[in-house]
Amino acid sequence: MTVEPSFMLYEERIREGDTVIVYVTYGQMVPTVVKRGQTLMMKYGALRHEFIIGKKWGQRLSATAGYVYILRPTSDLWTRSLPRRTQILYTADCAQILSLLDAKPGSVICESGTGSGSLSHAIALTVAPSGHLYTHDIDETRTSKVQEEFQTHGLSSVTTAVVRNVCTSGFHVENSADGVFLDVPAPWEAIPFAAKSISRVRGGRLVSFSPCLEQVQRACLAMASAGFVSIETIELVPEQKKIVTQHRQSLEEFEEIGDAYPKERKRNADGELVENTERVSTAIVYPYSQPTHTGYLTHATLLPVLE
Amino acid sequence: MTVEPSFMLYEERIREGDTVIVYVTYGQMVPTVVKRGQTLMMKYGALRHEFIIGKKWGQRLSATAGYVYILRPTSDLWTRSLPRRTQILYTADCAQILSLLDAKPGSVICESGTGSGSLSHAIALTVAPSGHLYTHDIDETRTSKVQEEFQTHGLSSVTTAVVRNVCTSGFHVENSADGVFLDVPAPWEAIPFAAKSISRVRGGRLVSFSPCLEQVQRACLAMASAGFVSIETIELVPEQKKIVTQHRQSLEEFEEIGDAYPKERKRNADGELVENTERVSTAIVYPYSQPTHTGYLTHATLLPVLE
Amino acid sequence: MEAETPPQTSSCINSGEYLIVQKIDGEQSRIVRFTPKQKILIEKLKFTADSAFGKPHGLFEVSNNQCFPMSVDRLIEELQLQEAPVATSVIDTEVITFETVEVSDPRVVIAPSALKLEPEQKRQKLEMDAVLEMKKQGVSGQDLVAKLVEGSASFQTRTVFSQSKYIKRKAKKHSDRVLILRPTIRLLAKAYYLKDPDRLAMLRADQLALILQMAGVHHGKNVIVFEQTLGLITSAVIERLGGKGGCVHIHRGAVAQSIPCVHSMNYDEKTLSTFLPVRIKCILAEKQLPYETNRRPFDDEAENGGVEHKAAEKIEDQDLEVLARRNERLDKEKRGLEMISEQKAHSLIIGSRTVDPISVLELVYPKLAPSASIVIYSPHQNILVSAYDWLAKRQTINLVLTDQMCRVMQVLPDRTHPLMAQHVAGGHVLSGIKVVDQ
Amino acid sequence: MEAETPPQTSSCINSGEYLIVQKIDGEQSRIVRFTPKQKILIEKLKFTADSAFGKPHGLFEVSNNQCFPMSVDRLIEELQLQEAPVATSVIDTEVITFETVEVSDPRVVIAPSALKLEPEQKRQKLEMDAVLEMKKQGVSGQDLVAKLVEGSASFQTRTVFSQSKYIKRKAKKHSDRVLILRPTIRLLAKAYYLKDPDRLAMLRADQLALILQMAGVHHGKNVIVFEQTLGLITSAVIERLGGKGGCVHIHRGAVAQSIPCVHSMNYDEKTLSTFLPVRIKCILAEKQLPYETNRRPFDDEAENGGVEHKAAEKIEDQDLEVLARRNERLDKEKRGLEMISEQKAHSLIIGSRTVDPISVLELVYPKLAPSASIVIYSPHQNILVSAYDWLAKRQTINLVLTDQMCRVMQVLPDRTHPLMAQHVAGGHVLSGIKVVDQ
Repeated sequence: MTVEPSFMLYEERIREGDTVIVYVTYGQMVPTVVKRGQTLMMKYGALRHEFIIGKKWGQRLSATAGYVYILRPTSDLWTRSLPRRTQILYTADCAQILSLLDAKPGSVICESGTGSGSLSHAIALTVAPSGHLYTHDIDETRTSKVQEEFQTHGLSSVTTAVVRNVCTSGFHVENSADGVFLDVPAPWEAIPFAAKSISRVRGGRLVSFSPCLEQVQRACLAMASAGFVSIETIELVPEQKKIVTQHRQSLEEFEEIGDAYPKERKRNADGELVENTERVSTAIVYPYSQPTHTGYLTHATLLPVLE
Repeated sequence: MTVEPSFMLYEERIREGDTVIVYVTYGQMVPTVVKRGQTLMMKYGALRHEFIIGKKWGQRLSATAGYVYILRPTSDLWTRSLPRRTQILYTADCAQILSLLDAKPGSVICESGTGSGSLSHAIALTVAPSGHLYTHDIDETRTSKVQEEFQTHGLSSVTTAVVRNVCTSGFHVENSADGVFLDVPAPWEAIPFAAKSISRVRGGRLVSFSPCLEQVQRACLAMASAGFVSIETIELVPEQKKIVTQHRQSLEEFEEIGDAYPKERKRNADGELVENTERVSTAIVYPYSQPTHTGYLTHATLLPVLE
Repeated sequence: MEAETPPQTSSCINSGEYLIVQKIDGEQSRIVRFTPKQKILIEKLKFTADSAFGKPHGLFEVSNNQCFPMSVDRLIEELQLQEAPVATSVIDTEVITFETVEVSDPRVVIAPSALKLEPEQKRQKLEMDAVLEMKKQGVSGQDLVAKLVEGSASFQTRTVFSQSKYIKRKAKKHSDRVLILRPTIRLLAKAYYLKDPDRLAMLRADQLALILQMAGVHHGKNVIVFEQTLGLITSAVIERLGGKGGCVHIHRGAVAQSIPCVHSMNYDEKTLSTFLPVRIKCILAEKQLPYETNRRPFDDEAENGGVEHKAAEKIEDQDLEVLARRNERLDKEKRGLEMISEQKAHSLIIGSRTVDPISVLELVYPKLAPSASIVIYSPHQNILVSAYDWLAKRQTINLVLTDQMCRVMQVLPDRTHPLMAQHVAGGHVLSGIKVVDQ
Repeated sequence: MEAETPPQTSSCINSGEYLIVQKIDGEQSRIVRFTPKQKILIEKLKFTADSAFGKPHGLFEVSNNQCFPMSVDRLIEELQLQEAPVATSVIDTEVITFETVEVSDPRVVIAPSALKLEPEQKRQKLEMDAVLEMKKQGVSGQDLVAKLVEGSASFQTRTVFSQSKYIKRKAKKHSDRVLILRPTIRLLAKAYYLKDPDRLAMLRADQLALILQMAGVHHGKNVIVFEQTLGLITSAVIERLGGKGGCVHIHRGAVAQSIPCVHSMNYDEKTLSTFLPVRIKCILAEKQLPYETNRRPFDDEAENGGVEHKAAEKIEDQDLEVLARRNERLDKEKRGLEMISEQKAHSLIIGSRTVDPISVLELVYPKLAPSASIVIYSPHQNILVSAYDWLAKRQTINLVLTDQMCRVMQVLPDRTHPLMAQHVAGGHVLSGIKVVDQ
């Protein structure tokens, strides 16, 4: 029996049909489905797919103009490397949303919109194999694209992508979800439908993502009216740092050699080569410019209904 | 000629009438005016004022139950130790407000409300000796209290405290300020008056402090209508840290002695005293709970008027 | 594909279950094991566990030491009644004055002159005896508030706006509504963080979420965990594995202890089958060691624990059941050690408080499968800078150090702003991916 | 009391003045010395300095390489016209889509498949030649926008909301309005930070403000400064002293160099009288040293400076004027050294980039007056942790390490949120107070 490729199979070696993440540098990753006869063209050279098949996951390979690493896809790597079709939810928000939804294997989750499918993948991987993701979008190109990706990534059996405006027509399932995630411009319109889609006997969680505060204000009111409790809005602001080695010059050294171009040795006044000063490893905020806001996350609980 | 005590005289030794900051611990400071015959009663004991006079600023003194330090008042120490009468602007915001007002010696600044006088002191000290602070409050007890303090602190000549509702009656001076600071519940009502109080020929700066975003939204609209340009809203969130020494246990050590009560030496399984593990100095967020929001600072420029 | 696990249909409270208890609008969150005859205490509210048995998880009203299921609709009606006047756009100075009271800034010394009682506090003080008396008589919180509001001398003179504030404040203080919920990792994380951040290495719920995502923990993965966070990271990993894969839990002593977060999740056997405790000793020896049957395990942690539950194990060598449990433990440990020695682990998570992560990396990193994710949490940035250097020397790729701010917003009509004060202690997360050359 | 300094009544632009030039809604801020015949360039806009001379500081419109004073009222009318449709509460999906374009997240790889041109960019590309042509013909920015909007094929089909967005975006790109302002410390700090944060040790304007306040810099104070921040800290201290007190500026080499922020503030002589440069050599020797007249001062910094202005000093020994200047310098240095040796300094500020603050503390700390404030800035927390330990051993009190987040909010009807991306690099501030035992 041949097994279909899947993000959820953890074989040691790469097989044809697997999706791999070709890692060039921190900022440069390309996701590719391995197929005999094809060649990956990158900025740093070409790589024949034949050469990838049978190699270990995580192995370094030579392209024509430098090394690359072939990584096993994870939720985070997929988010960072996926083709951007629209606004995207990054790992920090995805992680938080999964937690706020109390998502775990077996959970039934409704999502709207599908967007780039970044969060959809994160949810599908988390609820598999016994749960299910229903993802909704008004744009058919997005749902069909993510459906295709789920197929390639072995996640079809735990996902359903639906073209549907949840703000007017509600969700694909009613009285069955453990969690609902909303990333729509007018969440307050979808919130009554979200309440309907949640399992009455188990209750469930609602998470809404909105960039603007005015959206949050209306969403909070709508949640309270729809019977949600423990309503809370949070904002995450991640900060990325890198490690650099830093001088610990004495004042004498500074007087002698200055602070410019610290990587080179300098000649002092007598023309002698002067040693570099002591250095320590230290963390600095990098890059200097970073995302400082993505959106507010408003979350709430719908309690089980008393019969 | 006797010289009146003043925050702006920098004598080496403490004289009668000087305001001193009695520093007990980081969280414990008491401002006191030194007066013969009086005794300061503190949690940590009593201290006779006679004992303070003639001592050097910054000197350690023995109270009946421990040491204290007698510090020269600064804007920051005054803010941290002043009697709290109302909501208070802390050092981080005060510092930022001075900067956003482009305050310097010679500046004419209008402030409303006076509140605790925390910012009033910071402004007065910055614009002295050639500038002036006009501080306005609707509550007469506040203006008279700050006036009294200014007298004691040698800042009377650069300050005027006015009982006045700037939202209905405008500021004490017109066409003369270099900067206006607003900390009032409805800043939008005061903004047209703020524009009037600013010098037409020099132009000037406006800074408004508001805890809630709805106030900010209305203030921004009011500023634009009143002719201000370069309108921007910022938020500062300071984070305080302290330095602790931290373990660098190896896994072996952890297995042997555990992680509990790291200050003590522990006996190992054979009953021998085990040395403490290596420690490094490191910064942690402390206290664990901290202010995470004071208010938004909206600032803008009024350009000089073309004649 | 595996067979589907049955959906959790039972939302009834059973005896012996660990549960989360919160007051509506309360500050605390308690994790309590509900056993017969037990008294449940939460922010001065008291009721017997028995009164909750057989009822669905959710909202309860407490009265006369009993809790009674309550409809959410009623709660919402009441809240809307209280909130209604607030929804107008009146702004008065009280907003600011009130907020000042809420901010507790530890940097501020309240000088003696400021220590006089606020007029309202004075009034409240006089009323206190009456309140206590009414409570004794079993008057419900709702009625209590009504009575207080009625009796407040100054109430008639307040604005509509401050009236609603007043009612709300009172409602909060005297509320007798509690939520009794099935524990989730998120609720556990929050409860322990607020209770004792030190014991949890200051790990915040939002950072725990990030750790799980960066480590790529999903059904079927093999994950090695070394943590000093009361079992929180381990428990979260176990939940996400959903009964397949493995969570190697490296622990001190003979038995995994001080892991209340694993116990209080009420996991079923299948879910717990992925929990593979491995002794540090075995990791150090690179092989499984026998139990030294004459020695009891270290238990000083249990003493110092200060946690509400501890590992139920007591070793009595005569007991057959105990022997069976030990054999099961040895089997699981064997599985865990094989996962390491055969390089089958897809993720390594270190959440350390006193142990240098490098000490763990030295033993475990070489044994990780290539392409494995490494995630290290520490409250100390310095410690992670060293770990970063260590990993960078071994060509670990995708290395990044992140920190994140998490703020709660107050969203109320005309009073929207981030909370004025909040627990902010936390740590840093270092992550990377192992690769191989050949 | 001192005599009052005359208020700055002249708000006319003079030849030789340093000025800040910004486009309305522009990104950059340039510091330029306006000299005759000079061409001023800002974000693709160009005009001659001469056309600004004699005009009041403020708002200008640029046309045909000349700038003309413009009334703010006109600008505001135009802005209100643009904003009007936005002030309704229409929300559509374009809000979100548009913001995605604005976020430039360096962590995102745009995979080849996503690198196709957006439809609108395509349209713009076609129009670009026409725009350039119109610009050459001297069509003003305002007219240009009108023409573009008129000609945009898709404009009629847009919603009111996105129409206003469109106009605004266009207005931003083709705006020919500039602000020509007298430099302030705040504007300088922002301009240099955005231009080259590395050279400024990543010192943000909000952190500079905090440093000044923690150091208690006011009229008449004596302050010792060692900094590697292009003279920014020194200049801010000089301004706050207002002509009385002293700012000892410890510098490398024979003359204080690489301090553009001091030069570009156009300080008068009285204000500059408190600027007391002291050579590191003299600090090390603990006495004033003569100038070695045969050697030129180190000047590699001037080479590497990359700043727009440099100290105008050129040493020619024959020149009498130069000799006079040197004597003045020696006098000021003497005053500075006395301030140190006689323990008269009330504050010490260190803003270091490569120099270990401890190296400065060792020389200067013992010489500070008791009750003096110590404030140390560094982009590296590690460095400050060591300095903290050093100071704590010397019984420095009131020690605290702070860090602060500073975020800009976008405040627009129905679109209020913090900016999506922003420069966040910065540092940490350590402060304390020196005390004495005896």
